[in-house]
Amino acid sequence: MARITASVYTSHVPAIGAALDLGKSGEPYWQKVFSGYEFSKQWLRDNTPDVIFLVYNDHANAFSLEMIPTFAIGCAAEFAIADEGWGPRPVPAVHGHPELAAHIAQSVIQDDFDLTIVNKMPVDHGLTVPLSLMCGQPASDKFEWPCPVIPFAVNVVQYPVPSGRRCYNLGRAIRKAVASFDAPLKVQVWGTGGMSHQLQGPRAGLINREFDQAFLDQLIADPEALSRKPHIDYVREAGSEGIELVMWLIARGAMSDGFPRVAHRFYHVPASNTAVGHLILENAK
Amino acid sequence: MALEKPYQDIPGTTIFDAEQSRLGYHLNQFCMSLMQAANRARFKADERAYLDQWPMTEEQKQAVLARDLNRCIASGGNIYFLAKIGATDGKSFQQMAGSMTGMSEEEYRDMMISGGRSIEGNRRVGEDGDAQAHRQPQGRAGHRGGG
Amino acid sequence: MAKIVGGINVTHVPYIGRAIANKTQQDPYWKPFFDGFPPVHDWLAKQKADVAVVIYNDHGLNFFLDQMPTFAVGAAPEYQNADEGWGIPTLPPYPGELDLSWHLIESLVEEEFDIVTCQEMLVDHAFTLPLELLWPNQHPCPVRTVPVCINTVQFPLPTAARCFKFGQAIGRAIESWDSAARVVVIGTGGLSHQLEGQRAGFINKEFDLMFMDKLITDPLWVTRYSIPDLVELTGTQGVELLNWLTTRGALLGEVAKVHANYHVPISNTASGLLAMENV
Amino acid sequence: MNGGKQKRVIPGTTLFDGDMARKGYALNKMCFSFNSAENRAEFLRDKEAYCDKYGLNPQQRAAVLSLQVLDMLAAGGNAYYLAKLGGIFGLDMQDIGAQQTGVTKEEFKAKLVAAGRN
Repeated sequence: MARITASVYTSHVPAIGAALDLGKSGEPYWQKVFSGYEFSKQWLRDNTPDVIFLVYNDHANAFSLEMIPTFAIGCAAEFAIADEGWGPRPVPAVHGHPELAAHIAQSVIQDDFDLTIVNKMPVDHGLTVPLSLMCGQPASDKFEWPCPVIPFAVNVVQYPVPSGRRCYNLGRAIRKAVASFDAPLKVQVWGTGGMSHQLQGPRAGLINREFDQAFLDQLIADPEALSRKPHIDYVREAGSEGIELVMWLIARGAMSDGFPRVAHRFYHVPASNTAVGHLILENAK
Repeated sequence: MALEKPYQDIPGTTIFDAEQSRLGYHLNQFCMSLMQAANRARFKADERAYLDQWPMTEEQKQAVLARDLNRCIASGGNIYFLAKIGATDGKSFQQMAGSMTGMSEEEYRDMMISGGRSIEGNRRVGEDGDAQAHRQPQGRAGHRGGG
Repeated sequence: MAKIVGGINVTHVPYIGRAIANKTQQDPYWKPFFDGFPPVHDWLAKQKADVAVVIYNDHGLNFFLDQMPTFAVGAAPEYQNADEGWGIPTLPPYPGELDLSWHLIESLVEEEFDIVTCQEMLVDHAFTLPLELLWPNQHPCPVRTVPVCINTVQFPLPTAARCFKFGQAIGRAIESWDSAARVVVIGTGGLSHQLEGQRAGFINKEFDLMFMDKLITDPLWVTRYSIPDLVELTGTQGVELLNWLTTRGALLGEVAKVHANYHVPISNTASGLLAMENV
Repeated sequence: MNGGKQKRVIPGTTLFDGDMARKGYALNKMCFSFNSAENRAEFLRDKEAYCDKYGLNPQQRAAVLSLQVLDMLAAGGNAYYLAKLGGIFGLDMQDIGAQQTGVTKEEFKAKLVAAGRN
C-alpha cells in the first residue's frame, strides 16, 4: 500500500523563479531566501519520494474566468510549462502519475469532494517554483524533475474560495485515498503559496510576521483548530493573497494523526512582495 | 442582490468576488490573451486597436492605457490577470505593486526589505495606517503632490 | 425571498429535437411521449415561474475531457446553444439570471460543494430540449435560467447521496435568495438506457417505475446503490437519473406528484416525466 | 470502499473511467471537434489525414476507418463523443445500438419496444 511519508510547505513567489532562471541566486538579496532551502535540497535528495502530490493555485494561466474549478486534479501523464506572459520558465515539463491521480480522484469524489478531473493543464510558477526551490535547477544532461508530480489546483483567486476547514478535510480524504492505493509508493504532499502578502492596491506590500509565525506554530501543533480560522482573518491579517495559506491545510490534513517530526523550519522577509515560509514535516516511520 | 461582504472594511484592498469578477470579465480575458507572444506583439504595436477588439468599458481601456492598476482593479481587474500586462511591459510584480501605492520602485523595495508594510493601522478602514485612503498616495511622489 | 414552486424531471434525447423540428409529435411513435406534457403545461401556467434552475449533464459540447467538473454552475448573462455534431437544429439563446447564479455559487461553496464557476457556457440538448418541451415554441424562453451541470460521463461520478445533498443545498440557496422570483427546478436525462457495448438497448422498466415512485415518497431509497450498481440497474447512461435525484433534493421537504408519464422507447431510452410540488 | 484496482464487471458494458479516458483521449478529442461543421467536412475530405491530425493510435484509426463502434469503445471511445462521429454518417443511436449488439436496426427497435411492455 502507498503511504504519505512527509509534507512540505513553501511559498511560491514568481520572482524566485525569475531569480533562479536569470542566474541571480548568488545575489545577497536572494541568498537570504535560498539559504533556507539548502537543507531542503539535501533532505529531498535523501528522501526522494515516488510521487509528489503538489497543491498550488493557478494564477490565471490554465484557467480563465470562463471556467474556474474549486479543486482540480491533474490526471494526465505530462503537464506543459505555462507561458504566463513572459515566456515559459526554462524548466522540465512535469510528469504526472495518472494511476495514482485517478485513484485519488475516485476515492475522494466518493468521499463527497467534488473535484474537477483535468487531463490537460499547463502548470505555472505556483507549481514550478516550489519544485525549483526543493530540487534546484535540473542539470542539462538530466533535464527532469526527480519524480512524478500530481498537480492539484485550488481556486484562491475568484471568490468564493474554499474554507480552511474544507481544505483540511480534503487533506484527510487524500490521506485515506493514498493509503488504499495498491502499490508500495512513498508519497509526499506539498502545500504551497503564502505566507502573508498583498499584491494589490494601496495596502500592497503588507507583511504580518506575528500572524505567519503563529500560523506555522499552529500548523505543526494543532491544525484542527487552525482549520477553523475564517477567511476574513487571512485576508485582514495576512493580505489579500495571504489566503493562499488555506492550501497548506490540505497538505497538513494529509499527515497522520499525532505529532509530526519538524525536519526543517524557515521564515524570511521578503522575497519580492512576500513573506517566505517553509516547513518540512515527517510522519513517523 | 447584495452578497455578504465582511471584507469591505479592509483598507486599500479589493477582494475579487462575484461582483468584481462580473464587472471585470472582459478586462481579465483581455489580460489572459497576453499569454501568447503573438498577442503581446499585436498589443504593443497598437494598444488602442488591440483593446478595441475586446468588449471592455472605456474606463477599463483607459485604465489599461494609463497602466493605472488601481483603476483596473476598481473596474473589476484581478491582480493575477493584470500581471500579464506588467509582464508584457517587462515589469516585475514588485514594480507593479509599487505603482499601486504611489511609491517609487526603490521606496517600495526598501519598505519590503525592512519587513514589509505593517499590519498596524491597516486592519480596518478608519485606522491610521499608511494604506488608509487619507494617506494616499504614499511615498515621495505623494508628499510632493500633497504640499 | 424567492419561492420554489416545484420541480420537473424530464428525459432528454437529441432525437426529440428532430421530432419537434419535423412536427411529428402526433405520429404514433412520438404520441405517447408528447401526450405526457399538456398537464404539466397547465400546471406551469398556474405556477408562473420566472426562473428555472436546470440540472443536467453536458454531452461533449461545453466540457471536454481535458477539464471535467463534477458540479458546474453557469454565471453568464445568456447561454448559447450550438452545433453538437448530430444534426439537430440549434435553438436560440436562453436568458441567464446572474444574481441567482452568483448567489448559488456563494451558497454552494459556503456549504462545502467544490463547484466550477462558468462565466461562459454553451448549453446542449440536455438543457434546451426540456425547456422546449415545457414551453413549446416560445422564443426567447419565458423564464430566466441557471444551468447546473453534473458529471455523469467520466467516472468517477458523484455518489447518489452526494447529489441529493447537492440538491438540498441548491434548494436552500434558492430559498435564501433575496428576490421575489418564483423558481422551478428542472432535472433532465434518464431514465434507463445504455448507448454502448453489447448491452446497448438495455432498459429496466421495473426499476424506473420504482425510482419514480420512490422519488416522491422516499428519495433516499436510491442512495443505497453505488454508482456501479446504478450502471448495472439502469445502464451506463441511466445514471443520468442523478439529475432527477438532485432536483428532488432541491424541493426541500415532502412533495406530491403533480403528473407523471413513462414510455419506452424514445430512441434508445426509457422516457420519463415527473412534475412535483411541495405539500 | 474503493480499493481502486478491482473494477465492477457488467457484461457488455464499459465504465468510462480514468483508464478509458486516458486511453481514448485522442479519439474523443477528434470526435469533440465534430461539433463544428467545418471540421466534419474536413474529416470527410480525408479521413486518414484527419485521424493523423489528432494523433489516433493504430487501433483507434482502424476502428474509425471501418466504423466499428465496439472497436472504438475498446480503444477508449465514449458513447457521447462517438455519437458525433456517427452523426457524420447519418447514423442515429439505434443504428449504433444495432451494430454493437449484432442485430438489424428493426430487431433492435423491436427489442426496445418489448422492454416497455414487460
